[in-house]
Amino acid sequence: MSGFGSLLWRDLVLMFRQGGSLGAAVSFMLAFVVMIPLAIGPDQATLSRLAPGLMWLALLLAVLLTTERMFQQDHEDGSLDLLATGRLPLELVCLAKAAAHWLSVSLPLSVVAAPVGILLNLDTPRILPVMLAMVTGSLALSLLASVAGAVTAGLRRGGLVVPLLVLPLYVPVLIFGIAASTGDMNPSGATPALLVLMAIALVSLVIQPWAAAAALRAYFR
Amino acid sequence: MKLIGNALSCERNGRVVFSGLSFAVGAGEYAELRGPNGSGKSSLLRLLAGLVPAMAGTVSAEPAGDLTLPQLSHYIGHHDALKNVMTVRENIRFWAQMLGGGEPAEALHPFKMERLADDPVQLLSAGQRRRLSLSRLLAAGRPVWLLDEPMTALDVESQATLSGIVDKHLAGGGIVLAAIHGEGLRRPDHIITLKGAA
Amino acid sequence: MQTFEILANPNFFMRVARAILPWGWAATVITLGAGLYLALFTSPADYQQGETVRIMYVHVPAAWMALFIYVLMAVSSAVALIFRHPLADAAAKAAAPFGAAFCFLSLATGSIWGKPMWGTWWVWDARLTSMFVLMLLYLGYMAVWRAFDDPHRAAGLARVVALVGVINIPIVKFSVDWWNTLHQPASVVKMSGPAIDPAMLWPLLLMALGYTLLFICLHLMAIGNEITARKIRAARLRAVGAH
Amino acid sequence: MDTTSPHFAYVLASYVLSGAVLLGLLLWTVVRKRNLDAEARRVLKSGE
Repeated sequence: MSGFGSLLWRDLVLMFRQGGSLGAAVSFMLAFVVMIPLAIGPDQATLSRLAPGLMWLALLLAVLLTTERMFQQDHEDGSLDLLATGRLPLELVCLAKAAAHWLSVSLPLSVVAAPVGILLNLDTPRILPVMLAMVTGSLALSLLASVAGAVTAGLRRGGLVVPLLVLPLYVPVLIFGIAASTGDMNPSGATPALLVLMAIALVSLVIQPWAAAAALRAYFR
Repeated sequence: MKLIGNALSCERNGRVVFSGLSFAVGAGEYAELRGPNGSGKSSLLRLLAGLVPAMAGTVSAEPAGDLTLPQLSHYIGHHDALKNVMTVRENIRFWAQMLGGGEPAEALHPFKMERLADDPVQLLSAGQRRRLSLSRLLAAGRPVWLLDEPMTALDVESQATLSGIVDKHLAGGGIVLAAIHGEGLRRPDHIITLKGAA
Repeated sequence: MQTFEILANPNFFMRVARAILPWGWAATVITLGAGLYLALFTSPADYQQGETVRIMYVHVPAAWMALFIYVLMAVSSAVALIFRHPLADAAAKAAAPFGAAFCFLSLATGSIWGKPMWGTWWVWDARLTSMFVLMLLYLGYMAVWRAFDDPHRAAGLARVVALVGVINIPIVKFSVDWWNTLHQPASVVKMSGPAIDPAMLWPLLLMALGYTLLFICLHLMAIGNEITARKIRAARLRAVGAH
Repeated sequence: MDTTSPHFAYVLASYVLSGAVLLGLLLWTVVRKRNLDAEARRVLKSGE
């Protein structure tokens, strides 16, 4: 198995054996969803109108929660130093870690989020479009989060910096994610927004390896 | 195979740790790094492992194949890079794959780690973890060994094993650089002394 | 490469800065003085907005500066990344607080301008929303510098944050504008009217030039401060190292 | 500029705020410069 594959496999094994990331993210999402009717009232019409937006926020914040741990452990136990001397270039190491995070956290979350939206009276014909939009955007979420994860790899109190770094990067994903989720509302339907979401994911795919690797190198000094 | 450094200088958070350092270590030779604490022994090893950019000077491995120096060297630092939830075998196989293939089972033999192969690393003692970390040297065939105080947390028997595999590696034409406190691995062919902060 | 080496040498930079600054401040005062005079007294009131159009002369230059300074930070971060000059890092770090201040000013004056026009202090207008995200980028950049004790490590990470941020700005601008047209088909009144008549253009340009000169002078001094701070830290380290 | 217009207060507020913030930046930079220079003289003199 090539270096990329074995690193991806190891990270998935670690993620599921140590647990935590996915479980924490899903429980956060549920907690977030429970707060909403308590905050803005149980009126069904309002909730169902806001449901796509609120579910996207729940997804973004849940993924944000798991950002800090992406590189931290490997930085502390010296794995990053070794990976930098491995056959696989550091850029691909970062890509593999982002892919592992995507497969183990962002993707499952983006599939779970829409059905959880039913709690917010998300009307059933909209569940699939919301899920499709979220799945399309989920890769960009992991890639962008991993850049912030790399920047804060060696930070004890990285939790304060991560939201500031990640949320501005999530603004375009959120805007087009919601547009793609509520395709029935705007005249041109969901496809253009979905295409832009994919474009954002591709741009992130280009930026992430370079940016995350450059950030990790700053830690080697 | 020859490792040449000329006029190397390195700084660490604003302080020049060493400068104008030159050395050449040929195949089958063992070089020992000596100097007080903080004199840059670890920095030099990390520099050779490509982890720290040199402020000035160059370091190169002749003949320059398609692999860079970092890809030709094993760097054994203070951290053991082991994952607690994974077993001994899984850890060593992962590093074998990442550092370019050798036979993982064979790597566990010298330090007598086979009987622990299926135990999760979190059950291991500090000494056992150190021996597993050193077993990485055999998990992938790399000519240059960069050892940062390899003797720490090793009992007498493991120290002998380590000397043995170093001798075997040198006999096979490998190069070993070690930062050592107190007694060395063997009689050094070269001694690279690093003075304290200038 | 040689000239670049000289430019990056701190002591040379300090001498150049000391020489430029007096002229810089003189030019700043003159330009801002003229700009203010034109803006407040001689330029006409707007037929629609009346006097409140004069807020444009402090709002628009501040917005331009906020954007210009972030791009400048990204350029010097790229220079630091490619040519490894510590002075470029110091320049980027020194510019950030000023950029954030101009960004805040643009948001504040935009909100003050919005009150008479739209009746509320804050409207999620496309420009103000993008400017708000730019403010987050500034805060994130400064937070990275503050989060690390070792300046070398902070510099390496701040470079990445600045470069990723500058790539993100056009994408945010595009998506927020698109989002704005989605929710508000025709925006009620354009910020600065259909076309700026010359009598209004001159004060705007003068104020923009004044802000730029002001920033340049402040930035030169701030870089000087970074260099001095770096010297102090190095001296302390040597003192510690010597024992 | 007729100062009787109802919105004059807003115009004044925006200029005063801009002036205050820019002046604040100037003061902050100058004060920091003075402190750093003083400290530099102390540390560099005793250090060398």
